[in-house]
Amino acid sequence: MNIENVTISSNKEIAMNLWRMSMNAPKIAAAYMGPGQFINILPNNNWEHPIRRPMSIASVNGNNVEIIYKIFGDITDQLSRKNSGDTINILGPLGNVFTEWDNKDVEPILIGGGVGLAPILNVYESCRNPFMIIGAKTASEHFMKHDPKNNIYLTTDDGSLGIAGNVMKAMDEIVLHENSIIYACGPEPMLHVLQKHAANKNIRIQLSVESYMGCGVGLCQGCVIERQNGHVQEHSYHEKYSLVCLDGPVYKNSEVTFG
Amino acid sequence: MNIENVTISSNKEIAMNLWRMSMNAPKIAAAYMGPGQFINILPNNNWEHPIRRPMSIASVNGNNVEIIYKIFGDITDQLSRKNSGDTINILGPLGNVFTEWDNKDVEPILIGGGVGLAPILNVYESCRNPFMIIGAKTASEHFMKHDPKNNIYLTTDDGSLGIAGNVMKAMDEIVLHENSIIYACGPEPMLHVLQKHAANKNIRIQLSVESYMGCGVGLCQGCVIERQNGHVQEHSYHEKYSLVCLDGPVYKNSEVTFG
Amino acid sequence: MADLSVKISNTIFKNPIFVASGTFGYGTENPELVDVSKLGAIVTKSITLNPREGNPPPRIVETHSGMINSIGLANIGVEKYISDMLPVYENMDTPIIMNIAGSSMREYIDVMKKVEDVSSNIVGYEINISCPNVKEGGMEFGVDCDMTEKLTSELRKLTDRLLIMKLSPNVTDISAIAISSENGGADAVSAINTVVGMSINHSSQFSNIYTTFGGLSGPAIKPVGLACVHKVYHRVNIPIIGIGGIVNSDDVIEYFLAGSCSVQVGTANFRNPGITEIILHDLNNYLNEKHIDSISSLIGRVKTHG
Amino acid sequence: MADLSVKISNTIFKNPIFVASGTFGYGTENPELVDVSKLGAIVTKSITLNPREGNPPPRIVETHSGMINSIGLANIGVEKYISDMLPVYENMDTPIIMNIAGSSMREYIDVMKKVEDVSSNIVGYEINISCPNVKEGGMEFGVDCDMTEKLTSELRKLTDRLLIMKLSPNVTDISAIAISSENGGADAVSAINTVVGMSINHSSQFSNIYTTFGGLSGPAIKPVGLACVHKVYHRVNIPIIGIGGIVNSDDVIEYFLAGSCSVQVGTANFRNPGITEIILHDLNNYLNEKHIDSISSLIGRVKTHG
Ligand SMILES: Cc1cc2nc3c(=O)[nH]c(=O)nc-3n(C[C@H](O)[C@H](O)[C@H](O)COP(=O)(O)OP(=O)(O)OC[C@H]3O[C@@H](n4cnc5c(N)ncnc54)[C@H](O)[C@@H]3O)c2cc1C
Ligand SMILES: Cc1cc2nc3c(=O)[nH]c(=O)nc-3n(C[C@H](O)[C@H](O)[C@H](O)COP(=O)(O)OP(=O)(O)OC[C@H]3O[C@@H](n4cnc5c(N)ncnc54)[C@H](O)[C@@H]3O)c2cc1C
Ligand SMILES: Cc1cc2nc3c(=O)[nH]c(=O)nc-3n(C[C@H](O)[C@H](O)[C@H](O)COP(=O)(O)O)c2cc1C
Ligand SMILES: Cc1cc2nc3c(=O)[nH]c(=O)nc-3n(C[C@H](O)[C@H](O)[C@H](O)COP(=O)(O)O)c2cc1C
Ligand code: FES
Ligand code: FES
Repeated sequence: MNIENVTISSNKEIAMNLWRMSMNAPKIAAAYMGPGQFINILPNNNWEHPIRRPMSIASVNGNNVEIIYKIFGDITDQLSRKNSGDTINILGPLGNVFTEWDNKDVEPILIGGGVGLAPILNVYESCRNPFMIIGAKTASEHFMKHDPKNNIYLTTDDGSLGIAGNVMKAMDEIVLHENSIIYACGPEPMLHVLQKHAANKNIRIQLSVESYMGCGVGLCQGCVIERQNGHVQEHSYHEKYSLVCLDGPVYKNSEVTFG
Repeated sequence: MNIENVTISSNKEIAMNLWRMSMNAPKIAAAYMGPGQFINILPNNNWEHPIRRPMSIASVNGNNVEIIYKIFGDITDQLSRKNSGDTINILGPLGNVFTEWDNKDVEPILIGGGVGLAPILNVYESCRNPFMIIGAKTASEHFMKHDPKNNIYLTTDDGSLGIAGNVMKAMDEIVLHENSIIYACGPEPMLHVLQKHAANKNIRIQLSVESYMGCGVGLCQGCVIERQNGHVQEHSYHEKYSLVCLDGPVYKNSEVTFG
Repeated sequence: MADLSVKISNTIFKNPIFVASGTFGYGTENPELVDVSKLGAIVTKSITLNPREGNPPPRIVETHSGMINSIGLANIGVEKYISDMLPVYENMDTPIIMNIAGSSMREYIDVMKKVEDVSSNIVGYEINISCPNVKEGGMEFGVDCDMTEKLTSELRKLTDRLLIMKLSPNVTDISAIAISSENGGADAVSAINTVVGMSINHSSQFSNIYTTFGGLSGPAIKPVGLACVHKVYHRVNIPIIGIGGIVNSDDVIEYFLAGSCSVQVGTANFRNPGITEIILHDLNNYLNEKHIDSISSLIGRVKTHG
Repeated sequence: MADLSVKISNTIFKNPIFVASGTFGYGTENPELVDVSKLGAIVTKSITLNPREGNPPPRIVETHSGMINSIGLANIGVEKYISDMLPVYENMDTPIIMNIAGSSMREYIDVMKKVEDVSSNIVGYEINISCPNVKEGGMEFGVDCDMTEKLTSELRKLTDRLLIMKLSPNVTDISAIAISSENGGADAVSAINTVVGMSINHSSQFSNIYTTFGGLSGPAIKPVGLACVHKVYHRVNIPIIGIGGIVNSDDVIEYFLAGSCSVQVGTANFRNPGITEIILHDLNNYLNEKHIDSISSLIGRVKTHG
């Protein structure tokens, strides 16, 4: 885990409001353990926004670390105004990783919704020809080709590109085996539905979840998510809630509870 | 008085930490009434710094309004990072003006200390060959030539350029007449000394003063300076204190009290 | 078009965007920068019995996302308010709420009596019992339930106009003071006045404020204002006017959800005297886009967990 | 080299930069990011009698120059603190101050007794009577002079280690609580804990914090912390540990000038767990450049006007 002032090597809008930023981050790249991990970003020195912003690592190549982000508020807006050559401060790599996707027996099904696509793309680039479903509201939010022949399925809520509907619609096209593992990242309702779906079909699933993070390194206890085990004692610590920044962001099967 | 989003036409460092910025501000240029007036600057949309920053107008040419500023803290630092083409929001023109310098009988003596030089240069450019004294700590803070033949005197505290000492040292070189009027802007101690000097020599003086401003337009009552008249009633309003943003920033002779 | 009108007691305001006392002068200062006829109401600078020069400088300083002030209730005094301002207000469409401050029960009463004795179109009074910067700011009332109730009921006897008590956040239990105001007969409470703060120049080692302590305002205190409004909301039946760190229409919505029936914009006016017009415009769009028919339907509607 | 050491009662700390309770875990979390041996002291997360899971999410949200938290005193409980942490602290050079919270006098006493019964090298206790987020946070003590004095004196009987009462800013008169702490036998007070705040998502209309109200911290509250410290400074003779919005060495100087004899850094650790090392480095340079021999010479030395 390192804090690094990094130089931005490129920063481009790849779809509507969706940006890809590359930075030269040798220390963080060296410590990187795999898809699923994230960094915690500080784009400036002022204290209007005291807290860093977590962003999944979308790829690591040599010293180069990439993120894919969507403009939501102030900080992501500020990020989008950075030019190559500018520096930002990042802390990472943080969190755990997706597992087993590199196991030959496993057939990964990658599902990304909204900005959840960053860690999903990261797995994708390390796999040979996995199934991948990327969901968005409308065509302009997509930057890839709907390419079912190559196992890439895009969905749009408004039907303007690929399969009309949400990612579950695309699931219908995919035959699940006992070796299938779903890797998913996206909005909570999507993860919730997928979690139930996987349980029903009795296949494995790994979910990368989001939570509001104060520090990313286990200090603030802010980022908790409820665990789904039934063994919680009245007086316990860390049985009922898990720290997403340390124990996550990747959880397996029905480890955690949504909503 | 207008609020205007203006485009920066140039922004250059003219001496150590001293910058000159030009902006295209047609409405404010049109309403401009003369040297002494200032604008109130908002360089960004975030609320880390809720309050604008006042800056004297250094010149107006056509639609072009210029300021000269020194990097003190966050906002002046942010200003220095702006490029031509960027926009900022300004409010102005504000405050009153230096008077009588354009009267043929008057012999203006212009004195600027530190960042107080902006309004002084503004008068200078409208006068024919007046005396001008510019004080600074050291040579690197100056951007003009010490040129006594042309009535331009530079001083430095450390003697590294022009006359060694403060602006009062340069005053020795100038013969005062009853038609002389001193126009001064700079740090409070300098204004204080000059005010006393003018009173002793029985000549007129106009001082542009600074105060901490919350609004620049008479709403906050924050920017007061004490008046020097002895007629203050116990229960009065606005007799003891004057609002620098509305009544000033230019005060005559012994109108106001320092320290 | 969403309905922006709000009702306090029997008075209907065309919209809920008021300007806060002490941040908009007497309402007539900057006609070039703001069209005051668009405002829901103007709350004028605190008026005392005698004119006041206010505190020596430095009176204000910026802090992180906020500012501290210690103006010291500089004002023209009630006589001049009556002679110079009331006639001007006769010709204005904007409802005027007169803010009154005092150092004793007597002073509040005397000021209000003088105004009640003349004819005017002001719609109500906001009673400042919460100015942290001067002895005369009423803070001894604002921290004491009994004195608040007594003051409120004495003033209630004097006027049929709106009577609004302005509450301080610098107390252990703001609800208790709100309840006392309600018991005393107030039509509404407004919250919050500034939070006690201090600022030091580390280099000169001087206090940045002449009176050492001053009042913190601006976006920094928005969470404090929201908390105070929401606490009071559950404890009184009279309307609450929300104040503290409001700079845009989202903030207004949040204050409504917390329990406000209208809001006052303070420090933001210093940045842009016309900011209330922008807020109003954005608020209208917001409600239309979200198909919210009436802003009043949002009052207190924050969704809590668990 | 400026002398950075500070003294609280009979204990000398090598420097005045402490980390605040609840913002640095148990002090052992991030060895890669911060060398804790450089710290003046570590104040550990509030410990209660039983372990606590804490409040449901959402627990934190950012605000203008600040954040609100409602962690709900999630902690490992005193037994585990004794079995797992105390042995670790034996091998650390950094002084450990244990922060204790409770919902009753009994609970505070039981926790302290258990720790006093075993041998350890912790240097003192900070008593949290000011957590705004849970019933068990001690706030009923922190707002009441008599209860504060009683609790302090009961705990005083149990220990010869440093006894520090941590004060809440959410009271009408913080000095009164400080005086009660002094009367009860506290060695020092620390101020401030968080300011009660609230945050709402205007779009979802949900409270951004599960418990609706939470504690505001960060640069936004620095003026409040400075004011509290300076008020208390004039009323008690015991040292004050300054807390609230400290992010750099200038802030430390300001807190000293206001009356602090040391400081705690809280929220800033979340941005950079190693920020205290930077602050310490800059503080040293600052003092050297200004030829200030000893940081303690600044305590309470703010220059006021008039
Ligand atoms: C583990 C993790 C990985 C993430 N990866 C990505 C990614 O790859 N690409 C991407 O675009 N976004 C990602 N996010 C979300 C990203 O952190 C938010 O979009 C970002 O914080 C928005 O900041 P803002 O200032 O632009 O918006 P704001 O206006 O501050 O906030 C908009 C929303 O962003 C979320 N948010 C704000 N601050 C935080 C915080 N400190 N921690 C968590 N959420 C916050 C909140 O839901 C908030 O309502 C990730 C979040 C987590 C927890
Ligand atoms: C009428 C007037 C004219 C001015 N003209 C010029 C000029 O031509 N060139 C120039 O460089 N500077 C000028 N100043 C000073 C200028 O306003 C400050 O340098 C600037 O505000 C510093 O802002 P900052 O954020 O960089 O520094 P900060 O770190 O915010 O402050 C540094 C110092 O600047 C002063 N300052 C900060 N905010 C304000 C404020 N709202 N009002 C007044 N002073 C403030 C304070 O003394 C403060 O200690 C003028 C000030 C006034 C009142
Ligand atoms: C410079 C200044 C002067 C103020 N004067 C008064 C006043 O005279 N009477 C009063 O009741 N409140 C006064 N206030 C408090 C405001 O009306 C308001 O309650 C407070 O500033 C919080 O709102 P804000 O955060 O939007 O500024 C003043 C505030 C400021 C900043
Ligand atoms: C996430 C979080 C958790 C905290 N937990 C505790 C706690 O357990 N006990 C306590 O006494 N104070 C706790 N505090 C308060 C801090 O110790 C400190 O008093 C407060 O945050 C103000 O300092 P700051 O502005 O530097 O953060 C907590 C603060 C935060 C932000
Ligand atoms: S984000 Fe702070 S503990 Fe996880
Ligand atoms: S700066 Fe606000 S009244 Fe002058």
